[in-house]
Amino acid sequence: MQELGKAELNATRIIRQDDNRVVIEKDLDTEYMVLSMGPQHPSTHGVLRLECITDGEVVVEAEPYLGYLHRCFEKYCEKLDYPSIVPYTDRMDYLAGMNTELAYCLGVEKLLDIEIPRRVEFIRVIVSELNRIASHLVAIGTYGIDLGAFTPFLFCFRDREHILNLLEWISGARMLYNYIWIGGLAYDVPPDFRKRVAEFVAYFRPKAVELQELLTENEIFVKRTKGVGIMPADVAINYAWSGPMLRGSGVKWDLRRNDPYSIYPELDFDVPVPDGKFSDIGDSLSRHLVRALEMTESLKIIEQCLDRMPEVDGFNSRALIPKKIRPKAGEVYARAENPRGEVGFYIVSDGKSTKPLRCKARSSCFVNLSAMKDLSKGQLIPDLVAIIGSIDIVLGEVDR
Amino acid sequence: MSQSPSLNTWSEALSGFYIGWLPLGLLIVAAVPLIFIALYALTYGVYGERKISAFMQDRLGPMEVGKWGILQTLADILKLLQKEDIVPTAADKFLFVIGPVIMFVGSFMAFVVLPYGPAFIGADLNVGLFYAIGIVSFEVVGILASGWGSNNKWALYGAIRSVAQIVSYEIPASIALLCGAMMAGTLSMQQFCVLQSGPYGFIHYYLFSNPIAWLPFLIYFIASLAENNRAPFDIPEAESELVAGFFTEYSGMKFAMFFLAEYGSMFMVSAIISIVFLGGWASPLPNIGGFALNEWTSGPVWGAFWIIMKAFFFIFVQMWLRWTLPRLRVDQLMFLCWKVLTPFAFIAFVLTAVWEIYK
Amino acid sequence: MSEYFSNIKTGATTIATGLSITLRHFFNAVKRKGDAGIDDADYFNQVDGLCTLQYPREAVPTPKIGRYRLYNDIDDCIGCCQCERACPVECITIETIKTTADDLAVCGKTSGGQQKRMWVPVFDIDVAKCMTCGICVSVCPTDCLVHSPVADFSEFDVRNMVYHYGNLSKIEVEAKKKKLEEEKAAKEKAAAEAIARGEVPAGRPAPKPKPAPGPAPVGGEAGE
Amino acid sequence: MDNGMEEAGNIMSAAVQESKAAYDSIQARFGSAVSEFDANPTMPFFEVSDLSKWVDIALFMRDDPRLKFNYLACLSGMDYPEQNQLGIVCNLESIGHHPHRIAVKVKCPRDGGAIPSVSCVWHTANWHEREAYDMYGMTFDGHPDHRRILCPEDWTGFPLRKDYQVQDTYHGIKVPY
Repeated sequence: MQELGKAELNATRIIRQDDNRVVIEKDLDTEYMVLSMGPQHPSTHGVLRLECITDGEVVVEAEPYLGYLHRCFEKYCEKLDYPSIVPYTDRMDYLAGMNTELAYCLGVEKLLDIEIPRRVEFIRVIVSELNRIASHLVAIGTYGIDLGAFTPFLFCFRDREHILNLLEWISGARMLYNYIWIGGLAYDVPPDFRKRVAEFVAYFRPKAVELQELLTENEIFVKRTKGVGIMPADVAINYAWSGPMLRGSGVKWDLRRNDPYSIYPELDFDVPVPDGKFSDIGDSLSRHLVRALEMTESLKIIEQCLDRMPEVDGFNSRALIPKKIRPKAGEVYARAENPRGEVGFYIVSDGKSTKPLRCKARSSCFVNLSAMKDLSKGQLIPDLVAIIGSIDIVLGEVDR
Repeated sequence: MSQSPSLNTWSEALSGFYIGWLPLGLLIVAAVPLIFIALYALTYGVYGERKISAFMQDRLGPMEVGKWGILQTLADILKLLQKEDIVPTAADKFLFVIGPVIMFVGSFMAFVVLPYGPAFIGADLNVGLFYAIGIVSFEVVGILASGWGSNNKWALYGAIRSVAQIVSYEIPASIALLCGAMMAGTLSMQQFCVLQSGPYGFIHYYLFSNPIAWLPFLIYFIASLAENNRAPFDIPEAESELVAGFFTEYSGMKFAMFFLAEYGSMFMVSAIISIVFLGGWASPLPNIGGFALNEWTSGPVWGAFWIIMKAFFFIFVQMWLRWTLPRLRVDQLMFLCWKVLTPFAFIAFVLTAVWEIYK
Repeated sequence: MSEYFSNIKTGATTIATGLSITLRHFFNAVKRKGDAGIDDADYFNQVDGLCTLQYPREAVPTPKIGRYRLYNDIDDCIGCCQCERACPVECITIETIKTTADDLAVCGKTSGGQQKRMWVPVFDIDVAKCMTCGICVSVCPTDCLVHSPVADFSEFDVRNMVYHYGNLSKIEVEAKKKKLEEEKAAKEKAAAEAIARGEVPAGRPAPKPKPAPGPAPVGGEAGE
Repeated sequence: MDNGMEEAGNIMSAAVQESKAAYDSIQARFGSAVSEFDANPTMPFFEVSDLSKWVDIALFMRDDPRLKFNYLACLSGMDYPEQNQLGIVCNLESIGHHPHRIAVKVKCPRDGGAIPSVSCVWHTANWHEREAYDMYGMTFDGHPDHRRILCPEDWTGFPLRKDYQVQDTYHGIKVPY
């Protein structure tokens, strides 16, 4: 038997059989299908569009298209005073406004070179850790939805509601806080705040366990996520992954530890990294697991802060805020550990104006998502959904 | 068998009822399941599912239309009726229209052989169980027609998945039901119930009287979830992956027909499982000494009550599972079918055969 | 093979755990959480049950600090326009007319005792544009601009979302403008005369009003 | 940009000294291809003066055992209207090897300027460079996927340039708000 030729177009093979007969074999005519997933799709978490080239249910290649929510945050920044940018940073990552605000304020404070009162630092850490829990709750809940489990999502939102209430109580807004200001805070916390947060911690501990039992330990959930979308540690670093994504690949890297800011060096908490027993290192389950464990670590941080937070009589959280914020010429790259990874602000001041010359936001989701093309090669569509869910993108931050 | 003389008396009497040339009785016999399906899908199916899911998720569920929102489904139906009935330009119009009809008819036709009590059955076929299995898988044609006819990529995916899934799960499901048929020695649905009724109530049910019956019972229950596209096997309509699967392009009443068909076949499989393994309309209460509980709670009306309650219980379990579990992936679904359920179904088959010979 | 069976076993047990959790919640559905606000001491002591509140009839109270609808107490407003300049989204529009010297008494004082030097005929807040950042509130020298905790103020027409706080009628505005013109003309005349007499160098003879951190009196369009 | 930085350089903090050490080894290798080290306390950086060497420098920085800058934290586009230049600023650090971090600036002419792409060195640079191109309009030679990323494909102009004029209509939609 000898193959004489092959026409690529419709997969036809011309074969000379052993008895000299020429047979034309025509394979089943297949071709790739282009599947546009998003921008309106239930599991792209917003307006992400993935153009998938699929072979049956197997994704040959998925190309992400961004920008559907782009509003050019950086252009706004060039037209706004330093303090007026803070509410815009809230709107970047609207699930973790406090953390993004903190990163931005750290940057400007570094440029201004000013001291922050200790009480302010403690409050900042408490609110950003509360926000981290709230953000992880959304991540875990929506991940459940992506994989078809609806109930954990609502349990997550029920508990997140308490955090939002707490944050509304201190900042006046539920999601877009504008609470952390350059050099201080918008308001001091209410007198009962300490007690109420302690109550929340006590309330949330058993709920987190229940959530793990319902979702993370579920065999179907484990089967769906284990070994899906494995990212080796070195590639993850090369892609500049950060936060739970990088830690899911087994790299113990947390800016709160490795580039400490605020009062994190004084606090005692673990950086959870998967051990490879329950999950394969670097897979979607590891990333989910890191988020789940981080919630408990955040609770630990909050408890310590509540214990150590100094009470100051007649404390004015705005006392040290400069009247006119005009940093001297210079540039800074400041970052903080967001729930989604490293959020950084590259701020350039020309020293003359009260507006930054340049304020680039390095968004964690944007960078984490850039590995999507690599991660999605050869995956099934359900796995693709599992991978997007585990990246935990917020399109407001991706597109800025 | 005290009921056997009165078996099917009501439905037979009805089918002989003519007004002139008009077989009114036959129409009524056909209308009873239809009305039942509509009422049940409206009340327990949609409203019940919404409330049950809400309570499991610490929510209230529909509350606005009527007291406790009981008229919510009516409002939904009105809304669906008012919606524009869109047929996409690029769709294959014939298949697109015929798809939901086939699905609905398929799930409805199976109700023919359901005994709603000792005195009422649409048609007491001697191959009733066989007919039911066959007709339930008729839905595949409707799903394929609507998925292909929509000319939508998501719908196509849903249809392909669905066909693969339903055809595969036919095998363990049928074998599991075959175990039941072996225990009873009949395929007639009425006979199943008759054989499982007796003075000791639930003791006579195959699930409790036969030591192996739990295995085919469990296998059939799992397989029936998959055949109905219910979670955790709802991959054909996996809303987070395939938007809405095979009915992505449907709106208005065509969409509602998919819903009715789904709830119809949910009831169907729940009824089948309760007939084959749990005695159908036979009362579960035993006679205890002078308290002839079993006899007091038997009879045509009680029979209807029992079978509907048993089916509703299984529907509740289906909903309960749906609002607890994540969804399986396609390959895991197939793994479960071919490598877990099918071998165990064969084991159950052999064990049942051995038990039936040597008991 | 043992892995095969242990898989089935873990699958069954974890599914059973999940089912027991949802069933527990199902039976817990007879209880309902109350609607205590976060500043209520019992907030976390409420029963653990259904947590839905049926919004228009029941609602979690908004804390007093809540930053929602902007409200301006025009009686206290000195027309300094700091909020207008601070607003990142430009949702505040202010027009002011300088008060003439003889009108100062009529213009009145703020509740803090500060002399108002501006008529504020137009003080419009487009709350549909407002992003409730609170920057305008923080710069207001007389604390007359506040965010009220009213969260629900939806309208059928977007134009109704523009809130007018100006307190002068059209006729009054005309009158005030005219008066200012006259005073200005008189002053200019006086100044010209003074220059002619060679007394004072030209410039702004009137002292600037000095509300707290020196906001410049804007509202020039009206006067100049 | 660096007035007042001289005296800060005299009392360099530990972090800046680490960056300086890293810079020294780069400078020893590439000599005049890199500019002087700017030891400001907030973000110590050096500039790549020979554009053609940029990929080599990047590879060296990533792979040299003394440097191991394996983590490109941020790559920002930048407009320098006074110098009539566009540029990028890369913030680099080393995960798991060294505690040092450094920033690198690469500049190109404002009109039709091109910078060699480092997306082959750090994968993450791929999207960052696309963003920089989208916002500033410098091209990246050797970029595997040189397209706009955030703005639509047919958008005119580069929004973050200081002289950017927004277009009036886009597909019949009025643009300026």
